Amino acid sequence: MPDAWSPFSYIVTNLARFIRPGEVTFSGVNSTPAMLACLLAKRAYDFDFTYINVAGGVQPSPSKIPISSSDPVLAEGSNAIFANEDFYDLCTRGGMDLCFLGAAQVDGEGRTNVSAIGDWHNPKVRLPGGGGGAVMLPTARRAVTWRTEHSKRTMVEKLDFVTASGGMHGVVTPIAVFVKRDRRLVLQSWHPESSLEEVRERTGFGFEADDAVATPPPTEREAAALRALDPAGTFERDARIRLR
Amino acid sequence: MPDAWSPFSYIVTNLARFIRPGEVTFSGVNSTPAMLACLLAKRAYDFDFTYINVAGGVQPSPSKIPISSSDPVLAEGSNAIFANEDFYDLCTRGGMDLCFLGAAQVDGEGRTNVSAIGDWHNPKVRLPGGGGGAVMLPTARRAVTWRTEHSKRTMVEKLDFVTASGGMHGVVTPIAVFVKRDRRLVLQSWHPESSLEEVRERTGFGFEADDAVATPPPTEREAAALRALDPAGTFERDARIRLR
Amino acid sequence: MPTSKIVSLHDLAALVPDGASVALGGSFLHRGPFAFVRELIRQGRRNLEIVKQSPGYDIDILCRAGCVAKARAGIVAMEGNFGLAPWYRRAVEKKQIVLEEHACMTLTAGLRAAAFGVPFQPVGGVHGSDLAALNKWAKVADPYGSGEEVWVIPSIKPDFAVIHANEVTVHGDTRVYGTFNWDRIMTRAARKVLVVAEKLEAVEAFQARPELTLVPGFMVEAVAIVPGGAWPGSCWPSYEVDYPEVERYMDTEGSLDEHMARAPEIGVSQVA
Amino acid sequence: MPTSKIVSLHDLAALVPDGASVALGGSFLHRGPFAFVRELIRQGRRNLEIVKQSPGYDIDILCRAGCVAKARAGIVAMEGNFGLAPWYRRAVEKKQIVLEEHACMTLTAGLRAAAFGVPFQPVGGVHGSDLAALNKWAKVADPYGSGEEVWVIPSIKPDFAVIHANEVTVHGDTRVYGTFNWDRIMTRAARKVLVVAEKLEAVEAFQARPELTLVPGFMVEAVAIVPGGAWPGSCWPSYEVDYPEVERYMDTEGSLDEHMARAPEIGVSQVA
Repeated sequence: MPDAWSPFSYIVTNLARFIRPGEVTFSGVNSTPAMLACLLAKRAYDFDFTYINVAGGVQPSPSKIPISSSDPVLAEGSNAIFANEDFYDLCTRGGMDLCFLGAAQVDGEGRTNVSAIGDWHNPKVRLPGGGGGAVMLPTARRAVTWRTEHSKRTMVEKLDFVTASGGMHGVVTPIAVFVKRDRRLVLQSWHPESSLEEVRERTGFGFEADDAVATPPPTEREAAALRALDPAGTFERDARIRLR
Repeated sequence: MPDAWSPFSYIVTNLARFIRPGEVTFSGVNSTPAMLACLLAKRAYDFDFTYINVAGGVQPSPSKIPISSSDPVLAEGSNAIFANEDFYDLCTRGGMDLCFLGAAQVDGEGRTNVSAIGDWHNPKVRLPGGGGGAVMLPTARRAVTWRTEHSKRTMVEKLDFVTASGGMHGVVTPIAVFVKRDRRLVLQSWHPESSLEEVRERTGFGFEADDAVATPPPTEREAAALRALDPAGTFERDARIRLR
Repeated sequence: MPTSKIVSLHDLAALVPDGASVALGGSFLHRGPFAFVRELIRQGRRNLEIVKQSPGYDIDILCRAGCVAKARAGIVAMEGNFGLAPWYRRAVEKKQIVLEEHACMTLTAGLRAAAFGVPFQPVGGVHGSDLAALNKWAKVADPYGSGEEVWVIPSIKPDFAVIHANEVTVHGDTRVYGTFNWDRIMTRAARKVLVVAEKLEAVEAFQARPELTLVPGFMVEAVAIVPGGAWPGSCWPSYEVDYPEVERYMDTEGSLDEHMARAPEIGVSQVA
Repeated sequence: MPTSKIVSLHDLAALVPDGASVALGGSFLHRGPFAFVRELIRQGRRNLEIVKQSPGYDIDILCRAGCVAKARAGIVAMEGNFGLAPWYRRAVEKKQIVLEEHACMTLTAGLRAAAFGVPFQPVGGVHGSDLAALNKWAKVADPYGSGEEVWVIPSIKPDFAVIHANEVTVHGDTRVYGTFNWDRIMTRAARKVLVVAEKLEAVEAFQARPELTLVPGFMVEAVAIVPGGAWPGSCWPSYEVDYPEVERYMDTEGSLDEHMARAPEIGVSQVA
């Protein structure tokens, strides 16, 4: 039944809903949900947009959907190889409309930490590190991130380390979609099986929710597109995302 | 008779004699004598060197010798296209051993003017302009230039405008070969049909000449190589270089 | 996929308004967007700023037709055996145009600053050159204490980059064979990219070797297909410089109209 | 023409001394010079500085074998579904190695400074990131009065750039198919370039399409031909990631020797 969300489809589909007609949209390394969101949007929406990715692909037509979001197969069927220096320069000069970026911790201003849990110099957990964020988040026209866990450990009042500032335009978790308004994240919608109360309870930072509603269910085409991308449910299984 | 210089063969051959084994040597735009010198050295000398040029050629084997020293045929037979940004960066990071650069006026320190005759803002003659010099002359390990006219107008005490500083390692004219020693050009040799006196008389700047001798005649192989490059004497005619 | 970006040469040139800053691809007599430049003349464009490291025929004919207000250039000449560019030279000497004289690499540094989205770009060399004072360039000391000082060039962001290419797809993907000269950085620095191409190529051919694409179509505003459009210059490997025609162009007695009338874009029905 | 640059993998790795700074090509599990990295381990190299925007398997196995003193990196992970790089993570948390954490583009800016021959390189963004204070990066005000301030990254000049390529000529000319990731700027920034290639290709093939050459031979110190050398990662279009083997590698019970013994460079007679 297409009107039911799975935690996995909720994240991928709501990331896809940030994509706008005619824009240049980018997905990077270590970003399977963002990669799937871009490929889903190509199948589920009528409008055209320019999908570029970290594998150098420009409007690619990959013959398979890779486990790794930087797999060279993502440049298959591309008319060009638009490699790393090129897409970063495009972003810093203002030509990247929408950039999907990963995060470990997000704060109420949409700033991110991907460097370390605990003190950077004596980390409890050494995280992957800087990546695209510090340069892309402040320079992309819009940046959007996701967390597969929604908790006070991931959606925090204070970041252990500010890897990237500039502020996410949108954040998607298994139970909520946030968008930025006047430099703060506000709740746009919540998972219909969740609630405003639950989102508040599991979020470390305070946020406004005046206009928040239950997230509209996936459309037939969104559901069909995701099924086509993940027919065996492999990506959904591997992602191991739970509502609670 | 190979032991006789023409003003043309004198310039081309003595430019070629600055090329050293194993080095990276570059010829640029508007530089027919330098282009011919590099091609001559490939034919006349036993040692190998890396010839790169402004057409993106790397060790090219052009099927014809072009009138224009930036003609794309100069990349024919090349294993790579090493385009403008690449060879300039190679030079500024210290990887260019020998760089041939044109000049309109040269002073006693080997600085050059290619910008204007007279006041830059009210020029008697507006010259081609900056080109490679201002960046390549100070950064190439050695730079060498040539003038087809040797006079007090071209070999000057004071430049009308210092387009490029850093000092030429060598300068070749129809009657003389200069090399740099302690930041000054000194006479290395003079055209056997000229003389030290004539060189002094026709040079605007003072120079030392303690070790100067008559230029050794072209070798059989140098003469044969130039004949092979210019069988019909077209380049020699077009260059219109006179001893006096 | 996006709809076709192919337009007529007339419509391509019509995208450039009077007073625009235009970077031109190629070098001297090689692979310059010369048909495009002639079309600007036919359309009576005025007060253009021309940006190019090594212009020649293009800047000269534009000056001859009175289209230019300012040139930002490194080295200007006809090259070959033709020496200086006569009408450009006269325009500068008579102060009909403003010249911002660069070294090729300082102009490129300005384009890099624009392409990288930074206000200025350090460049090697320049030390001791009068060009620095002439252009009021700034020198910055290495904040990391090497004691080194480096010249920095302010961002140069042309309104348009116009290049002449060998092959394009209907989507504007662009290939250049042989050296691409400075075209890559021009297409990254400019606000909009316009392409004139010898040939429309199948998308499948580009997809079979995407590494050869110099400019992806999404960066390209519009394309005109003009076989021979680099005339009287060369377009490797299709054709060489037409030296007799360049000689006729240089003949100060000869008329510009006669030269323009011999251009290959005349009467050729263009793909549109 | 120059003599052959082809050497054995052993001799190629032997060019890198203890304590050298080494930039590694590719990204995560894709087209990394992994056979070369394993050979460094076999030769017991120590105190290496590893420079790479997105290392994974390479930095992890080098840390596992105790070869690393310092990492200068943007994002470090195994990627796919494997998450963090466990031995790298432990090495950092236990302070066995020094980490200089970058954004991928700040590391690239440092490499650009080295490639351009300037002491520092401005980079877009970084504003508001704690990485700036952490690395003591300097901010420079636009000397041209835009009021803009830009972060500048000091030059990063590795002793070696080591990349895994698809095809090389006997002279060291190098081709990469698909994305070249950061390999281009690495080969321009490093003092010496070493290449491991899948295949030796005829010079004539390169001459037929010189536009495809990423690194001209004169810039390359030496080359080893190692088919499958990017294993257990991918080398497009020849082979994909060997995920089962990466899983075996990740198994903390499994031994490094067993993994190393399964590598394709073992027992393969190499062109030399």
